[in-house]
Amino acid sequence: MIEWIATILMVVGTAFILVSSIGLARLPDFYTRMHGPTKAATLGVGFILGAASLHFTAATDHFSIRELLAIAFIFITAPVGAHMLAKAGRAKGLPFDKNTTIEK
Amino acid sequence: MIGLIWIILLPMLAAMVAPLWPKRWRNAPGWWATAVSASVVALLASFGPSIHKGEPVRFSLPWPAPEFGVQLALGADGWGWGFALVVAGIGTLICLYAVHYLSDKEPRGRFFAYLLLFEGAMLGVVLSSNLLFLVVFWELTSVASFLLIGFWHQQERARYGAYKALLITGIGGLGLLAGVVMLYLAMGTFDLYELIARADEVQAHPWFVPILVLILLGVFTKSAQFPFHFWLPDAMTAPTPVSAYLHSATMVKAGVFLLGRIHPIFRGREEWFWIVTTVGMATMLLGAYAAVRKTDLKALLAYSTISQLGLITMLYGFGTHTAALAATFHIFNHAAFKAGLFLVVGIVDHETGTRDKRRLGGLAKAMPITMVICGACALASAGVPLLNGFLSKELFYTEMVEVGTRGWVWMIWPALAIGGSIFTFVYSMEVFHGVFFGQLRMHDTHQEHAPHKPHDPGWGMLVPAGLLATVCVLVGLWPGVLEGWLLKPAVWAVWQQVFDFHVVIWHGFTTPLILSILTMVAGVVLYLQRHRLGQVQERFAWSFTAHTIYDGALNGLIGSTDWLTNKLQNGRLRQYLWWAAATLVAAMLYAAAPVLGTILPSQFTTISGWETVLLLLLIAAAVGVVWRNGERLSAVITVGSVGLLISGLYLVMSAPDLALTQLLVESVTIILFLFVLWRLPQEAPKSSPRRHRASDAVLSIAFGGLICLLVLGVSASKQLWALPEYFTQTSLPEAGGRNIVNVILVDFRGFDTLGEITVLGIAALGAFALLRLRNGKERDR
Amino acid sequence: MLGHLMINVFLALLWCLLVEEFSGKQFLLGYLVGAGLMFVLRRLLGETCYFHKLKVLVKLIGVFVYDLVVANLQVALLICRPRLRIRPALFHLPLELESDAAITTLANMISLTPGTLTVDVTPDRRCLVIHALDVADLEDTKRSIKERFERPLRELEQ
Amino acid sequence: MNAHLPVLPIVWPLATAVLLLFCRGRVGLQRVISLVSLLGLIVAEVLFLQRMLTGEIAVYKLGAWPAPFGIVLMADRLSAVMLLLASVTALAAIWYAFGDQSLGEARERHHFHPLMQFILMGVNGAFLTGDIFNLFVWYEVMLLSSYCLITLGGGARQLRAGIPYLAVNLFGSTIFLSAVGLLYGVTGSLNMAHLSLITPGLEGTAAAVMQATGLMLMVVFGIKAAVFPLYFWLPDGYPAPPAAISAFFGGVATKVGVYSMIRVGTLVFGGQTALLGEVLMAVGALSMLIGVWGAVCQTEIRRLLSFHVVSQIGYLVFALGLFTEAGLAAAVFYMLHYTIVKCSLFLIAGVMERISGQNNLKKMGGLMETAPVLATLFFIGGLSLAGLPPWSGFFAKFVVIVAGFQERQYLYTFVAVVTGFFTLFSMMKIWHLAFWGEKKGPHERPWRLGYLSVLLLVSFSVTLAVWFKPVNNFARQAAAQLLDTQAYVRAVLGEGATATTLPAANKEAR
Amino acid sequence: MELLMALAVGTLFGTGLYLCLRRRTFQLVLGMVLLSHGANLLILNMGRIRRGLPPLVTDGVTEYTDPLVQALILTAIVIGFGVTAFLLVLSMRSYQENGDDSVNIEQEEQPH
Amino acid sequence: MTQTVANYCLVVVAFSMILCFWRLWRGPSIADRALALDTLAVNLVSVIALMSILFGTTAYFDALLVIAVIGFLGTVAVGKYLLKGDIID
Repeated sequence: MIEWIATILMVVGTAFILVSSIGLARLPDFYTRMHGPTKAATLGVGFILGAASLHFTAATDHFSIRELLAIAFIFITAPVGAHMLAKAGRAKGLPFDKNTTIEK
Repeated sequence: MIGLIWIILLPMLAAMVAPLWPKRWRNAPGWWATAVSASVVALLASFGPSIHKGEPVRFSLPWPAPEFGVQLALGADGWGWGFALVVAGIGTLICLYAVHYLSDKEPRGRFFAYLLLFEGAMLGVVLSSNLLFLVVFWELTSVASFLLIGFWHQQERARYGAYKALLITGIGGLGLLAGVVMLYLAMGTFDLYELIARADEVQAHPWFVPILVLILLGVFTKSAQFPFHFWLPDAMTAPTPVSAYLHSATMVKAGVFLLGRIHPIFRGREEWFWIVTTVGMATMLLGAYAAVRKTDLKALLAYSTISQLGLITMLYGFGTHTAALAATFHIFNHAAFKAGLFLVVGIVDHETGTRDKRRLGGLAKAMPITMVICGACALASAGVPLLNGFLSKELFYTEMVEVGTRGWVWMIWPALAIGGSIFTFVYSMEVFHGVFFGQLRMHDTHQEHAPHKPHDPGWGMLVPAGLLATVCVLVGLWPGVLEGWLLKPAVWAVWQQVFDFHVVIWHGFTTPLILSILTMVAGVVLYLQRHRLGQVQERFAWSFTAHTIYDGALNGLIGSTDWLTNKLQNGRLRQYLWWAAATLVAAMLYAAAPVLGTILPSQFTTISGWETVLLLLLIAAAVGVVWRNGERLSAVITVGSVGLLISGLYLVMSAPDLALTQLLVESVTIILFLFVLWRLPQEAPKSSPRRHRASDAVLSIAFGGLICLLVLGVSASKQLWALPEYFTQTSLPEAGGRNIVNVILVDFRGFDTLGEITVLGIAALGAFALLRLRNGKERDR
Repeated sequence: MLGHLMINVFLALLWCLLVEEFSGKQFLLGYLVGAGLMFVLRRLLGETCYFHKLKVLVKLIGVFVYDLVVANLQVALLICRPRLRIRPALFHLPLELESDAAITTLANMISLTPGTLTVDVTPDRRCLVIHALDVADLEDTKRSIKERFERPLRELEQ
Repeated sequence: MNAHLPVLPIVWPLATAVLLLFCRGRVGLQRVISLVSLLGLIVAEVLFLQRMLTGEIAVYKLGAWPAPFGIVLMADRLSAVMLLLASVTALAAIWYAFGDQSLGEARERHHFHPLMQFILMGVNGAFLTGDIFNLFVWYEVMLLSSYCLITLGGGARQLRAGIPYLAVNLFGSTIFLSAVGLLYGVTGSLNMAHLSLITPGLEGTAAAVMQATGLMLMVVFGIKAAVFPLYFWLPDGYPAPPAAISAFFGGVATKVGVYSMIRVGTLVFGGQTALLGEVLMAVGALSMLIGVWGAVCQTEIRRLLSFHVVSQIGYLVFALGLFTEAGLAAAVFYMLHYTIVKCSLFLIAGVMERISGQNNLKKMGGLMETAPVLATLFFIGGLSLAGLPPWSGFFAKFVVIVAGFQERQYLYTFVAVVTGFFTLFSMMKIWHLAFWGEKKGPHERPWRLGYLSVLLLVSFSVTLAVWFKPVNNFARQAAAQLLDTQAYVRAVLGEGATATTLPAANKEAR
Repeated sequence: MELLMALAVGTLFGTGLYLCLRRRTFQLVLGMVLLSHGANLLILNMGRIRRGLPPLVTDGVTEYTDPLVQALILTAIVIGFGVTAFLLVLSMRSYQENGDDSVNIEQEEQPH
Repeated sequence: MTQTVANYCLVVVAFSMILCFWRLWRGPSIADRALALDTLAVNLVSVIALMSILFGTTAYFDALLVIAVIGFLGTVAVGKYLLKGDIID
């Protein structure tokens, strides 16, 4: 049972990661590219880690919190990093995609 | 006999003391040196009786390396003893002379230290019967002469002369060393007497010719034989006593002395005969001819010395009884009269302030005693009867005549000999008659040197010269004494056999006597016509001399080496690394070449897709770094990715600890990179020229490829032995750790870790010092 | 408010540390213990009705997670479409929050929910600069953000 | 105590260094400490040498782990004497440093003394270790401290010169590491004695890889020892730091490379030395000539001496390349002579620079009048280097030449002789440019006590000459010992060890 | 697997050398970093390829990868780090003192 | 069963890593590269997680945590560098 959940989580997470990378590769300008990794990837990793922790809890019925810590950590840090980079990009005046609507 | 060693040690030890005399007693070193030399003479004299009886005095000490046959072995047979006597005797006179010759400003202590050092070394040369020790002392004499020639080192010419002398004799010395070593390896001994005893073995040995050539190289350089003669005239920049002592009486004789010593070993071989005689003859003629041209009296004497040495060499070349006798005899005679002449020239220089024969003349009235002394010596060298020079000249002619009778072609020898002697007569006359007779010419611009009207010097300078002159006369009148005590033992020792001979002044109207008379007549005529002779010589003067060759060679050497060095040592890191890498590639290629075909492992471990991707990405990233190395920040980021991938790889290869460490190190490195990057020039570096990049690329690819092949080769081959089992088994039970890697680090190979930590610490220290210290000063914060 | 949450979580972790077992049970236990502790010491902490706010907080988190998943799917669709048809926008979101902690949290939440990304905070700290991946109507987007995240946060704040 | 003597030369300097770090900033104290500890170390090493004279091979198993599993230190005659040499040289350098303005208090305050101790530690480790990876570690310790010392004080020129020095040596270290790795990959062991058992058994690919590894290692050691195509970093690097430092480098650093060549060449690759010998001899001859030619045209004194380092190393490598007992003995003797003389010459050069305030010979001159004692010392040292009698150099060259002739290597031996001549040439160039001639500028009085270190070294050189017989015997014995690899195997692995099995006795070592 | 591994090692060495041969200290450091990576990876290959068997003694498991190799690499990594750090600082200081970041001894024609 | 799935997932993640690397290569701006690096790190984390499932060992989790930290640090460092230049302030 748990195995099933783990597997599903794993697949979903992988999917998210894939999506984020595609986004990173495909999207037109820096700011749009930011979107993929900062969340899709984060979520994906979250899922996969969850899967791992579940898996090992099932395997050795001893629930280790390290994965959870990792998840928490990633969830906290990812946006900060993204924020930092975005700020940097803006400071460096990286161009926006042409059909971006910029509100004053 | 133990006394023998003291003959050498005494002067050397005294030399160390000489500079220590207090400055106030300015003459102390001089007297000290004189006393020491005198006592050496006495010591030598004490061996006289046994020598006379024909039994040599031996002394040997198993030091420093008998197993190499290298041991201090001294032997005073007639030859060595006689020569030693000359060395010490003339040494004494020279010291006495020098005391009065040197001005007060000179550092006398140093001078006499050098002089004594030389004396000791020279005595060593003549007394040691172990060839290697002979070489050792031989080199020492070169060194001492270097120091003495350069005594007035403020003068450029003195330095030049000293340097030249050392280099030429140095080459010779090395040659001699090589020859002697080969002789040792061929014969298994350095012992002179044993070698003489086994002469035929030596001559039979395949190495004979190289040995001969090398040893002769030493001899000829030392005795200023053509074509190595040119250092001697430059050596005349030394103080006159030195010239008299080293460069006419003793040191330059070391060469011919050695000839005398070893010619029993080599005698009789064609090579020996031709090389030695021709070189000797050439030297004799050249020296005599050049001597006449010289206007500086010392230079004149220098060339005359060269020619006389040539004569002696030639005689040894013939290797007959008479020749040996003549040579030996002439060595002693020449030592006497030539040293005397030098001292006289020294006096003249001292009194009048010039040595230029064109500026001198008619000094006879001014300084009669000097004139008399000079007369004795000069005539002796000219070969005038009733003087010692005449006797040896006679013997020389006898030998020549003997050679001449061998056939028409051989007549060339006497002819040339006479020619040489005529010139000898001429320059001797110039020294004597030219300087002391004719109208009084005394150079005027040098007045300050000779404020007073020139007159005979103090006894201190006269006595030595006088004594030498007296010797010339006495030997000339009663040769028997010398013959009995010096000559016979010497010649017999040289020949290692006893044969009878008599040196007499008158033995009827023989060809030699006629030749001598002929020589003298021709000499007088030529001397009277000397101005015309001069013009002739000027016409045939050639500008291309040995000196030019020497200077050219020297400059050439400096220039070429400079060029080469700048090519290699051009301060460009690229070249340095390139060479290193190229060498490495060559080495690896050489080693790996034979197995290149079979280097692939038979079967591979299976690889799953994602691992492939990981590895490919790694490769791509590495290439990417090169690609992006222009844009520095990107390069840093790419390197970061490399690090990430590698740590991933570590995990794949099941090495979590490695991955951890790698990551930590990586991140710190990156941060350091960024920290430094901000302080480095921002703009992209201009790339190196295309051909550089091309060759580098080729090299790098070859390098990487070879490494890759080697790695494959390893995975193809099986380990003969494996440590891991031991570690896996013992780590828990014996070292009590579950993490085997950690156990190895802290326990099995704890020492590595110690070193590793030390390295980190050192790096920290160094970086700290680098940041704090600027140009050896602390940076003010 | 958030400070307290942090304290509580910290206490929980501390508990795990003390019992030397990083497991969910212990964490939960520790959390409760910590809560109790804080309840006892609430005077000292100078804070009221933490536990009421806890409810709000839980609700907020729920909303957040929901958005996270849903929006992620949207973005996924957006990205994976064979032909990209996106309408990015950069806009300012006026703030009513005061405390830094709150603003940071909001910013992070916005960043984490797909489609929107906090680029910057205006120097006067009255506006967030937000970049959105695909907006049909700016005002709509802004309102939804304020509705779903900022209000609960403001509640938690005072 | 006696049992732990082998590890002392490594641990003692480390302890001293740490102690020195604790009292940083107090130069006086540091000086005292480093002096005292060095003296103590020297005493210990003399005792050790005495013990080694019996021909024993001292083995020290760290942590008492049986070989080849743990790290093993092993010492024989050669290593013992090298240890002593290193310490003596260091002593001379440090003592000289006290009065050397060019070094200056600031440098001393910034860890000059600890760094010297560290480098000594590294050098000693390299001399002692019997484990090839451990050798790498000690090399790193040595090199890193040498990097620090080279750049210590951070003058513009120093830093510039430091970079190529670093780069080339770093490259070398990487290769070293890889070579060790490959070695392990092929043989599965790191212990030198053990390797000497395994290597002959290899065939096919493994043998080829092995040979490649051997050559790689030789290249690495060649880089450290600065032989012909790999020496370029040296003449730029060594003159840069203050005299005291370059003296220690010139004396010891390069010898470590040669020592490793001897050690690894004889022990690990004892099997296939034929090719190695050929290569080494050729390389040696080239180094002699190129090095000395480089020296001939220099006018910057310490740069000139640095070039001589290269040419002298050539002699060593040539003698080593003979791989006969005589050759090795010659190499050992030469190493003794030349370590001392070179160090003393560097120190003298330092004094000369100090007196005349110049480092260019053309601008010196008249030093003979200012410093006659120094002149005498230089004269002895210089002639000794040039191989003129009666000093150690003459005998050193003598043994080398004899060994060369015995092996019928006429060409190379001839080169050796000629090199001697060129050496004389350049030494006398120094003499007559710097010591003779008119003064070319104001001369200041040197720190007379600094002469003591030079005196010490020069007297050593003279001693070598006077006691040539015993020293040479020692060298021969050392050489014989080096060639008897079985002895090492017995000492390290125990009686009856083979490539695949270890004696039980060894297993129970713990 | 071996093939690609070896290839990776080779690439790291090659690229590292190439970068070391360039003329800026910065590139030199990059090269050195790559080289040391390469060396470490090479050693890793020496203990043959075993996946999923980390050398942590766990009951019931008898197969582990070669732990010695890992120990060696660990030492190497740390040493390499120390050297790299020093080299970085040195290059910085050299630039500050000499006004250019060339790796050569003599001053550049036009300093950067 | 989980293992096999994990294997496939790994392939997928590897593919996405390729994409990241492509971005890293293309740039165009430094920020893009930094972003790519960050993503690469995140992907690596998931790779490790999957790997540990695949090999059934928990030994790798520490590494995993560290990578998470490092990725973040790296991003921050570069970001700071881009913003201020000097990263030590």
